[in-house]
Amino acid sequence: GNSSAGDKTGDLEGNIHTLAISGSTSVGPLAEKLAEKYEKNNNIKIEINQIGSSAGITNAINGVSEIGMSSRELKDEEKESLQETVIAYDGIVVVTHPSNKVKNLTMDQVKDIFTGKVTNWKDLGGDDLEIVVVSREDGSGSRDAFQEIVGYSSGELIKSAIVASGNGNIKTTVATNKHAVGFISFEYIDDSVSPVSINGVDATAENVLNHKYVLSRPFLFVHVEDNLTNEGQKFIDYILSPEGQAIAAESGAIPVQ
Amino acid sequence: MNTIVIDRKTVTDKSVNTTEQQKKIAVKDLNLFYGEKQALFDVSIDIKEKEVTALIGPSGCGKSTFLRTLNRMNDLIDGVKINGKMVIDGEDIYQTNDVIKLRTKVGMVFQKPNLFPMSIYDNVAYGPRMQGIKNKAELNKIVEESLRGAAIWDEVKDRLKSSALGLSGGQQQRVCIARAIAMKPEVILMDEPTSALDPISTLKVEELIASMKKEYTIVIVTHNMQQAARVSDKTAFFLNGEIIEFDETNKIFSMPSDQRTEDYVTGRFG
Amino acid sequence: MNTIVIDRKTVTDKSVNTTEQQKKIAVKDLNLFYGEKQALFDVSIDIKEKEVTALIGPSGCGKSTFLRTLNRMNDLIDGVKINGKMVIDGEDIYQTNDVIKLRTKVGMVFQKPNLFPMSIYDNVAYGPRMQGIKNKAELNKIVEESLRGAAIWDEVKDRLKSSALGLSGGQQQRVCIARAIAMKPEVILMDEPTSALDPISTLKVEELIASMKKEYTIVIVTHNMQQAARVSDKTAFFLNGEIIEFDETNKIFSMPSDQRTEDYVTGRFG
Amino acid sequence: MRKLKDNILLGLLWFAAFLTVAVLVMIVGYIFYKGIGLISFDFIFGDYSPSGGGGILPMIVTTIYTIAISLLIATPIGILAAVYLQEYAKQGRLVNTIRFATESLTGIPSIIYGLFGAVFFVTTLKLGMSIIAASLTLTIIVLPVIIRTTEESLKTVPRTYREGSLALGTTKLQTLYKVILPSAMPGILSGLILSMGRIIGESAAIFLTAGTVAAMPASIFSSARTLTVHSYLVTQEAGDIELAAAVGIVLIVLILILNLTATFISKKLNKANY
Amino acid sequence: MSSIPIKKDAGEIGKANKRKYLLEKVSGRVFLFCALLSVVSLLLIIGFVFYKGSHPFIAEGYSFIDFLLGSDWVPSEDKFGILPMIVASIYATIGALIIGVPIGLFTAIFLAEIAPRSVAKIISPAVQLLAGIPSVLYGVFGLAIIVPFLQNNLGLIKGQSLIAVIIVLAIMMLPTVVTVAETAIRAVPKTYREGSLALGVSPIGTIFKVVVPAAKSGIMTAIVLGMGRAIGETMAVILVAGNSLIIPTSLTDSIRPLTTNIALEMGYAFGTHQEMLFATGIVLFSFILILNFVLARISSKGGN
Ligand SMILES: Nc1ncnc2c1ncn2[C@@H]1O[C@H](COP(=O)(O)OP(=O)(O)OP(=O)(O)O)[C@@H](O)[C@H]1O
Ligand SMILES: Nc1ncnc2c1ncn2[C@@H]1O[C@H](COP(=O)(O)OP(=O)(O)OP(=O)(O)O)[C@@H](O)[C@H]1O
Ligand SMILES: [Mg+2]
Ligand SMILES: [Mg+2]
Repeated sequence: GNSSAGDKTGDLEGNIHTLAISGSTSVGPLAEKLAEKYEKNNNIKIEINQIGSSAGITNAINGVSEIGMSSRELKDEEKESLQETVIAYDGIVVVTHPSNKVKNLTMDQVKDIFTGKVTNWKDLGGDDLEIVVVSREDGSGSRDAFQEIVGYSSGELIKSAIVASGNGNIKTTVATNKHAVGFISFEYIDDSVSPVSINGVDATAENVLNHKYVLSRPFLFVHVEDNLTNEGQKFIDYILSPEGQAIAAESGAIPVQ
Repeated sequence: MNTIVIDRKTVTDKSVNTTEQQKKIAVKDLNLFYGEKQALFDVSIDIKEKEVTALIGPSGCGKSTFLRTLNRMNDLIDGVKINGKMVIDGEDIYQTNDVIKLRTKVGMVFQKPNLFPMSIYDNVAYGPRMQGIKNKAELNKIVEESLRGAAIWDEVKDRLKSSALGLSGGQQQRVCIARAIAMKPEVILMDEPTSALDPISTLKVEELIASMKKEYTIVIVTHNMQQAARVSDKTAFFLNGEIIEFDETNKIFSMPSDQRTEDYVTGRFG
Repeated sequence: MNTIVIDRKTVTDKSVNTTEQQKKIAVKDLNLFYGEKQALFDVSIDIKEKEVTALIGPSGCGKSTFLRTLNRMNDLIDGVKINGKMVIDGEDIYQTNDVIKLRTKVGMVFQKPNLFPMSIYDNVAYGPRMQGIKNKAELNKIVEESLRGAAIWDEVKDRLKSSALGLSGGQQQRVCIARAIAMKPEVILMDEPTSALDPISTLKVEELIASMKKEYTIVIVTHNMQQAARVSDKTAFFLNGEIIEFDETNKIFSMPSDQRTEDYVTGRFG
Repeated sequence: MRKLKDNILLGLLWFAAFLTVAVLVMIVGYIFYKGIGLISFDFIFGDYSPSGGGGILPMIVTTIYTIAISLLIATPIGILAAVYLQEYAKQGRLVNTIRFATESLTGIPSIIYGLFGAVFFVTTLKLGMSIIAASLTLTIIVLPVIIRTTEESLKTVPRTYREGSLALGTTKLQTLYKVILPSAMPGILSGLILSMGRIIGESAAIFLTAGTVAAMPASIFSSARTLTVHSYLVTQEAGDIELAAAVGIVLIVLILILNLTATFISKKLNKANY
Repeated sequence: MSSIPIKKDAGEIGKANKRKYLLEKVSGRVFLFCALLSVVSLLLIIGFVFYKGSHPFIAEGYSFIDFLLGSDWVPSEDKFGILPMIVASIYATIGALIIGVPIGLFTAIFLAEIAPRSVAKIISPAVQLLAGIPSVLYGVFGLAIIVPFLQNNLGLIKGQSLIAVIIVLAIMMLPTVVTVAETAIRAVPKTYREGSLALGVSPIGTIFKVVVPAAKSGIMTAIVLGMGRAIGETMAVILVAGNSLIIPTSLTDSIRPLTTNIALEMGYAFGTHQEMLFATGIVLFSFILILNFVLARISSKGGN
């Protein structure tokens, strides 16, 4: 059981095996970095396509890709045909405009903000500014994880919330609006936005690992049992090895152990 | 712009005596260049009010070019240079900037009927409407009068609202004339208006020209010598951008003073 | 209307052998409909080889329509229905499917010169090339012969490679004729070929027609009665889609047998 | 009164043109301002690195591949389809319906085309995620544009050309490619340039069918990433606007080159006619 | 077929012509085939969208009316109502048309009729250049320039709004509208212009009363293609729309048009959720059909 895309390019490339991976745009950059290192020492070509979690899962199921990447939990139907491997965790940070004075929030406050119970920063110790909530799209792994941990449902999200696709867009949106608050992955944090600590705990990898910081979600590799080749298995093994996990940590993700 | 009251009636009754007729158009030493190429050479001509002046001459001699200088249609062509004097009603038309007024006063009918893709009514009402006339009754009146004036009313009165492009060539040409008349111009320029028409339509248009003479000053370009003979009072013979001879029509056709004119009108030319 | 001298040398030395000439085209009871509207009614006419046949009649009477049935150009128009018989060289042209052969044999010149936006050379060489002739020398020969045949060679020989659209109307029309001749047709149809031309160009085209008679069978539609008189051997008078009279040209113009013909040719019509 | 109205309208015309040009200048200016700092030899020809975003040569190559293949397929089909609709088919209900459907499809968001391509070309036809699958999808996207613009320019070719040619005993086909198509060329060309723009600007339809592999494509059956997809990805996930703009600069230069080439070719074609 | 006597030699001609007729027939078929190919590919897409999109209503018992008129869209809680998006799409499209079409047409008129040749020769290709700039970059431009601009100048708490969408879409329509309309206007015969000018009508009057109406068909195509671009656009809109699930009541509300809803969630959608996004596609397609139909009506009304 080899993938069709893999077969095709494999033939044209000679004997080098091509490993086709596709899926989440959040997992993609990490996977690309891992693949870059792995290809250097192994006779293999890894194709990574960042096309979204669902498309990647579909590709894995129907054999277009050997491995799918997902940043959301698998649905029950999907679990029937797929095996999943957590390759790393992704920390989620609540961010605001750098000028915002609010640097710490309790989990309840976060919930109140996103469900619209609190609508002005002055109620949270900030300036007298209306709050503009920025969320990811429904179905996104970050959003699912964030909502589950904070404790509200999609239906409760304030209706006027801006919905942005992708970490990059949330970051750009928050960075250009002093009213805004949103949440993004650890790895995308930079000076343009201001991270908020939750219950006084800073968003760092250590704090996630020692369970002090609870906002995180898994990065998944999924595959159909029969479709996974030895080469594919070896790549997964490499990722889970200390060397692979070190690369993950380097690029901003949180290692599995 | 004081719209339509370019009163014709007032001027009407003074056309009795040819000699006393006013100079309507006076052209003096007109030279015209298309880029480098000179197309008109020192053209001088006086055109009297309420006369029909025919312009004849072989192809490419500059008849159309000259006609188009009279309402400054040549302005539309890139690289045209004009010098000399062209005075209409005492005003040098190349000194004024009001081309619109000039063209309202000097109407034009083209060789190929060029009605717009609209109804017959809209074609004729087009000019007046653009002059700002909105009143329905007034427009109706103008359209009817103009179509009657162009001897086409009876043929089209029942289909005013249908497309003008459905008419025959001869009908279209007369609607073109109606369209020009609707502006109540004083001068009407016609560039081979019947060359696309059959003899009957031609006859109608010629009769029309004869009757229009009472009210308008008409300048007509024609290839048809018989036509020139039939409709015009004066005839100018053009050759290579020059006016060779300009005189009473019957003089031009019976005893021209220039050999070249004679050669041409008797068909011995070339 | 026929004020000025009509026929010069033409009608003189022609039809010596009128009776012996072959029937080139035989039309019998031809009816043509544009959709619901009938445009030709039971048209029957025999056209002899190497004669010039003129079609005259008022606008909209069906002259062009009839002409275009002769090379099946009406096929291009949606909704045209034709019945009756039209035989050329013994073959019913509406029975055969070889329209290409028909149109190669029956050339056509249109009212408005319709040269393609290519060089003069390419225009004339267009037809032969499409017939598959590629040989340069051969093409050169055809182009030169055709242009000579159309009496335009001397005027254009130095600018064969420049755009045909830069020529004057009369020149363009003669190149159109050359383009038709280049196909070596047997019949040439002309739909008011000189209506856009000045007298001198007209004269040239008419002379051309007279000389072409030796080799081609020519059918010409014209609005110009003098022209019909000058160039044609036979004349057919159309009215409302019917042929009213078809006879020797001088008979039609001097003593037509039908009153309507007389009214028309003397300009008393309408 | 009329004069005032004229002057107002004239003013509006100038204003509209000014606005258009201003928008053009602003957008291009913004892209250059943001991105020019990143442009370097290495940015284009260096090795691709997931972290830096440089080394975009593979994406340039992929972009050119997709344009070439899509246009190579869509141009003949689109032009010939337009020829059929305009010159051959009986004008009526059916043709109008086709026209209507074609027009309506120009408004379907490209993500839907992308999903269709992913199901049909990638999976059903087993082309895999590949340049060819993306190009076929793009072909469908630009077909309506090519068909409509070609039809419009065919309409403007004078009837007299057709008659003149047919009367010489030429076939419809000969008339078509010797006389009609050459005269319609300028209009067809501007349609092609618009289509090219649409292809270049497309992202959603491409990443679902060609994927996002950031490596030099080995063949048209390889999965690969176009410049636009690249700029999409870096905006979407990393929010790296400088990088996206730098890619934009490369795109603009590429479009310029392609447009100039197209104009040049059309001039050549026109010359051949004289 | 080599020598000049194309004449007489009937047999040879017959053969040669046979080839031509064959070619003629074959090419006719080829053209038909191309037309059909286009139609088939279009039908495939429509079929695909309908097949996927109708499934929930046919097989899973969802109500289409609730889908259309519901105002809650929470896929994870099985709520699929797209009324806010329909309203948003209508507003955004009409708004973009109102701004983009006049500017585009006026620019086209300017380029074809007013601008000196040398100027038009620079601007026209430059405008075509705009057509090739990826929509993501328009989105980025919108997000980085237009959104903050609106936010600061209108005193809003967020610039992601209906008006931002309208502006971005209007800009994106421009190249198509300008290019196609300009070509159409240039094709209007000179005789119309002359006829009008000779009546003493001003050049501007001539342009608006004669030239533009005569170019109607091409201008309609320009509008339809431009509109298609506006409706079908997603990537730029996602960035500036805000994508909030509210029924917009003012220009400054953030909106989620149908298209962005599809593009936004397709990446994560699964099962019924995904099918509902296709159903959104059906609604969108119907929406376009209606708009085109209305436009065709308007244009044939303005016809005579
Ligand atoms: N737009 C132009 N650019 C350059 N030359 C021109 C232009 N229009 C006319 N000419 C030239 O000017 C000369 C006079 O042309 P004009 O059209 O006035 O002739 P005409 O007497 O009206 O001829 P015809 O009887 O054929 O209409 C011709 O040599 C013609 O080639
Ligand atoms: N394509 C068409 N569809 C419908 N009717 C037509 C069409 N072409 C011509 N007719 C009609 O058929 C009749 C004959 O037209 P035809 O063009 O043959 O006249 P004609 O004798 O050539 O006139 P003219 O001297 O004006 O050229 C006219 O009544 C005309 O309106
Ligand atoms: Mg002239
Ligand atoms: Mg006719």
